[in-house]
Amino acid sequence: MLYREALNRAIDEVMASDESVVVLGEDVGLYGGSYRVTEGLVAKYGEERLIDTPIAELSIVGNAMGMAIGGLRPVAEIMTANFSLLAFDQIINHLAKFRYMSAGKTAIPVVVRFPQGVSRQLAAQHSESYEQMLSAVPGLMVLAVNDVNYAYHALKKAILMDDPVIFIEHELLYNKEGEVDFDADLDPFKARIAKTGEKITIVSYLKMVDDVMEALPEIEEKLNCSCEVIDLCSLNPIDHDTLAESLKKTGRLVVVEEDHKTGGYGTQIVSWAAEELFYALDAPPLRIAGEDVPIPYNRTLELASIPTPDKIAERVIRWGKNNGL
Amino acid sequence: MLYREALNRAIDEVMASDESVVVLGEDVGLYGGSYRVTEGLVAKYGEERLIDTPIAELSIVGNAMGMAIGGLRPVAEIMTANFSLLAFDQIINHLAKFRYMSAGKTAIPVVVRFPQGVSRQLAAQHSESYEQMLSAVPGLMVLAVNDVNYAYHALKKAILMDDPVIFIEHELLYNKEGEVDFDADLDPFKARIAKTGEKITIVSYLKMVDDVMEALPEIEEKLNCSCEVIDLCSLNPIDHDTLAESLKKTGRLVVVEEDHKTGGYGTQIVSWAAEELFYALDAPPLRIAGEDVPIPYNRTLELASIPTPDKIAERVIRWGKNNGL
Amino acid sequence: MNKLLAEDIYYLMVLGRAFEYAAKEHYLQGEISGFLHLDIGQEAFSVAAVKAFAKGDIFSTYREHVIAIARGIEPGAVMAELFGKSTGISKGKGGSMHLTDLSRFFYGGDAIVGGQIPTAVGCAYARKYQGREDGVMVVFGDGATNGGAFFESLNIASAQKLPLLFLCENNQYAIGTKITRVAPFLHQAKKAEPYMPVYEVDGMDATAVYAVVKEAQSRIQQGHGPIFVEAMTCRYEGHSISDANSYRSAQEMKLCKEKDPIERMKKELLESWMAEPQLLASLEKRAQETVDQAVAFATQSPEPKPEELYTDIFCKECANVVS
Amino acid sequence: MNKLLAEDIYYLMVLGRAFEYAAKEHYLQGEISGFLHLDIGQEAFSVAAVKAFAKGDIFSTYREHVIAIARGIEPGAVMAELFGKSTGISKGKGGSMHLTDLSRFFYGGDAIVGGQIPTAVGCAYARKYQGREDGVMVVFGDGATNGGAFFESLNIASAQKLPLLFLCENNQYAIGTKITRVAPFLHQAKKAEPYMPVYEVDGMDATAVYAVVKEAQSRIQQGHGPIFVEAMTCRYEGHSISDANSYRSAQEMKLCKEKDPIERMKKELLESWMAEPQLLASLEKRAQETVDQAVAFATQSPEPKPEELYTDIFCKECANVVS
Ligand SMILES: Cc1ncc(C[n+]2csc(CCOP(=O)(O)OP(=O)(O)O)c2C)c(N)n1
Ligand SMILES: Cc1ncc(C[n+]2csc(CCOP(=O)(O)OP(=O)(O)O)c2C)c(N)n1
Ligand SMILES: [Mg+2]
Ligand SMILES: [Mg+2]
Repeated sequence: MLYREALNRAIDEVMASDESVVVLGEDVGLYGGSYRVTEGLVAKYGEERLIDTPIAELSIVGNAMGMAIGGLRPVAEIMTANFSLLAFDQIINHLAKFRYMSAGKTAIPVVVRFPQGVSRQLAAQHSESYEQMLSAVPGLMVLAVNDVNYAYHALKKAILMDDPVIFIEHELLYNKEGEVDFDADLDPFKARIAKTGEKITIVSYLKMVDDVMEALPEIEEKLNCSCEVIDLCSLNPIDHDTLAESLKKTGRLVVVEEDHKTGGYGTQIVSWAAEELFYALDAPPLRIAGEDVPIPYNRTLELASIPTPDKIAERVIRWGKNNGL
Repeated sequence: MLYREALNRAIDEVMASDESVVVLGEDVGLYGGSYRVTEGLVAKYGEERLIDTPIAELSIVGNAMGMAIGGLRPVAEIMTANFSLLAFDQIINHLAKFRYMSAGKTAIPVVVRFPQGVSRQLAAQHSESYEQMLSAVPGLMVLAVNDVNYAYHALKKAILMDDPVIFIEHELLYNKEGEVDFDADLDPFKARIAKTGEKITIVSYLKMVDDVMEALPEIEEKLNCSCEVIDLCSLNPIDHDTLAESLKKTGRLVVVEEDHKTGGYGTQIVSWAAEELFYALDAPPLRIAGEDVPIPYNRTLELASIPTPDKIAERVIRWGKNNGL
Repeated sequence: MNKLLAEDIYYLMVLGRAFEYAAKEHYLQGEISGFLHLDIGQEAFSVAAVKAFAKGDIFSTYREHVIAIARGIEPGAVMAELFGKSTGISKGKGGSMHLTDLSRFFYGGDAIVGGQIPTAVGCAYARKYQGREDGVMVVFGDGATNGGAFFESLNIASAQKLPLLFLCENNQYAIGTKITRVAPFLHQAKKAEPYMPVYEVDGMDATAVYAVVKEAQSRIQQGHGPIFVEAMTCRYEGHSISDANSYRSAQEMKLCKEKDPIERMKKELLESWMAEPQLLASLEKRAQETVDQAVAFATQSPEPKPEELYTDIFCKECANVVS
Repeated sequence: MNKLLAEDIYYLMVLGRAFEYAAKEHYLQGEISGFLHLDIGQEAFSVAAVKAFAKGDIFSTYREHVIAIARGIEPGAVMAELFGKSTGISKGKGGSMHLTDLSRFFYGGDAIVGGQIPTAVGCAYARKYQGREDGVMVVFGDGATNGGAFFESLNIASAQKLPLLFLCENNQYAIGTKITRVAPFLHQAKKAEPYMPVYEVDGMDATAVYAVVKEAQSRIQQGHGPIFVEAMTCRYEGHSISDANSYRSAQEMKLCKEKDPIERMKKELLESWMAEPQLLASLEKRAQETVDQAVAFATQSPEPKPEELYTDIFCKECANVVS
């Protein structure tokens, strides 16, 4: 099953079992979603539950919050991460704070989904990543799932949760193949150990996990050691227990992300490790991240602006060799 | 001179010497600015140059960018940081990227100013800090100045620069007293050493620098050592040279910020130090930051949600004692 | 409107004004802090609109003490919120701008100008979906009618034929900026004309406000879509307590106060409804007593416990999932 | 309009269409990537409006290849940009949606729907301040008229009486969503009526578009404030090259193409302007040659150098300050 089909299936099942679930966003209904995540659902559930909205992202999120207050369970789709900036007021000033400001009087069961990241030459206004910003907002949970099976389960649980969840996808993951174990009971807030290993803990999330896995054989061969790869899944809250356990074992931390190096999400992981596990670290942590530039259109420049399996391998190997591996 | 008077003076001087400088924002003209930063300017320069805008933050920033493209040098005021979220699309998708996307064809001499942070019981939608988000955007420079003298010089240079600058203020700094040396030639992108010292490098910015300075006598006494206090001034780019020099001397890093602990701006500093100066660090870095909660209205809870001089002293002393001081 | 209702509205207006003056007094004494946006002068609008919109959901701006009280929230619980006490309607966490009471279908103020409007649109969608067509009323000031959130909402509510009453309180000022300096005309209802039926009403006249809102709600209930009502009002005080109100001339303030809504309602009660002066006097007395009790309640109430800092962020179910 | 101009417009329309078909072809061959929004069917609108707005600044959406060419940017520089080459008008960094040429007062497309409108408002402010009242034209689609940025701009431009021409290209669709499903009416000019004079025009008729935009600009130059022009158009292709256009019926597409703007202009030239058929044929030939040359230029141009990644973020002066 493809990643986008897993998401589709998750939404479909929840809609079938709970009439209060509605989906809203641009082209989510008749058109089936610009990345086909909601394909076929309007035929089953009608236009009242698959709500095609105008191009008004502030309203998409604001309306979703109002629907939730009114007793519905909305799943809002923003077509691309960059457009979510238009809704940041509703996400941060409203979604994240309404419950607290009303002293817990209302649940806000809203999911806001969007794809982000560098796809293929979509240029600066269609290629960014906002997990750094959104994971720093108290009152929001942020999921960003790499694995197809986890994607299915995490989205389903996110929709059924009573609090606001930002569910970040990546444009290049939609056609990823994977198997879904429908009977599994996965906790979306636990990190996934994509591979166990002994000497280096490589932390990543979303699409970059696949790039790390692609780089891994070369890394393990050249450094002659085994690496543990952790797929965070939940960016807020972070499953620090799983990270700590791994780091205590390996003593070495690499964080790989597509976001810009300056201020990117990985700073959180490295900073936490430096504060909490300083004495467990045998080497300086390594962050591999995107360059500090708006994303250029030209393909060569675009690829130069983000980590790739080659660059990941090269950087980790160099760092490993400089640090006693 | 008060901090806000220093800002006023900076704007005034630039307006006097350059007709292309205009100020726009809510109540900046006839009313004189809600924190009185633009007081008196409309009488000197008229309503055409002190433009009272409607409550439309997206437009305030978008219009400023268009003015800049049209040859003006706008200074846009957003009344409070939280409202800047409404303009994040224009700030991040437009201001920060326009020059790059047009391959350097145009300068974007725009300053966006706003106060942020916890003032006094303004509650969750009027108390937040967004330097973490904005400092992570390539194409923007972010200044956040604690010192009155620096505030004057930094704002003046920011307005005269040809690139977009986010100029972050703090509501509790406006009435801070300080002397301005009008003839000084200060580089707004260099960190200010607020106090020299030998054993601990305390990095902070904006209002928290004052809280650190207030906590300092107790810290130095109880730990029986001297601390170096660095006021960052520029949050992007960061003056890493000054930081590195200090850390190589002290081997100990504390970062104090008012923003939330999870994902706050300080992660950048700690993460950078862990990556680049790992072997220079003699102790795990310490981050002192706000709690991970929306800011509550009640004064006791509000104060409990952010660092205070007492808490800073207590935490640094505890950490120092646990780490061989 | 009937006599009993007119008396009730009068009582609530007097109560609202006494409440605001008490809030001002206790702010100046340092027991209340933060922003304090008083509704003095606008009581006809706040009380009559809420009374007319008896059933249905209400979303408001931050200038909502009187609206909250008119909706039925205990004045003590409102005052305690302003004092930041644990007995406040939002346990002292929300403050003056965030008075929410789900049991009364009142979702409080919003400190982001216009921010509550898209929320109200979404709630109206839910109500339509659920077949509950009492609908939703959203209250906002003239200043909010220049922002994207407002405009997007007009368009969506109209396209979707939502049961939503847009209620604009036009006091001509957003803090110190007169509406006609930043919008091309005085009456903001004009902005809604392409989308829905609009009504203009004198917001200093409680009876008129009541009638228009009542009529608007009944139209909404018929399912034809949203309605826009604009009420011209006048606030007597500065924007918030820290605003010296220096941008309005003495002459302007005098004209403004000549239309006092409480005096007007009193006259109407005495002349049209033949109310007994003693009855009105007793209502006024009761209002003052209620406010005094509210202040006493707020004063005596405890502060929130320190552990409250970390509660109410996520709901219980999620707490389980997360931990 | 005169005969020479009519010929020029015809030439540019034919050139525009040939350009778009070439872009499509080279996209399918993998030489162009990313989004590609073709303007086929809308050439009358894009060309005539730009020609009519001869002086003044132009801001556009992402569907702007033909607009850029009509403004005078070399087709080769546009094609090279689509190819991501260093000779592209934005050095290959901006791509199809960001074609900027300051020397021609053209500030390119914007990939954020409606995002260019507040920028245009600001530029119009600058022009008024500078006393340069040729004004500014901002082009956007029907889909943009539902977003906050658009509405705020109507209000501000009107309140400030800015020399700004709002030019709405209403092709009835935002990707796959028909405008009447998300707005309460078909003609979006209605949204501007409270704020400014509005004009409706058949966007498939170059002569009509030219006349209306010309008239609108002359009104703007008089300093009375903004004007809104809505042109009904029809795009022949999907929203972008990856859109299968399956939401429009064969019947709808047939009706749409019956109004072909190039055929219409040709007929007009032949019948009203008595143009020689050979002349038109030679223009058509020249257009195709120009496009072929543009493709050749793009193909032969070099890629940007790797170090280009880090240039053009900040301007030189600042680079000095920073480093
Ligand atoms: C988005 C946003 N921008 C600015 C502010 C600051 N602010 C608070 S109230 C206000 C004026 C609002 O005026 P209006 O909507 O007319 O309501 P009134 O106060 O007159 O009742 C402003 C500008 C805000 N709270 N939110
Ligand atoms: C703010 C924003 N939201 C969504 C999108 C995705 N998107 C790109 S084009 C488009 C449709 C725009 O339609 P319209 O304005 O009518 O222009 P047209 O394509 O018909 O010329 C959408 C939804 C975007 N680019 N920006
Ligand atoms: Mg007002
Ligand atoms: Mg369209």
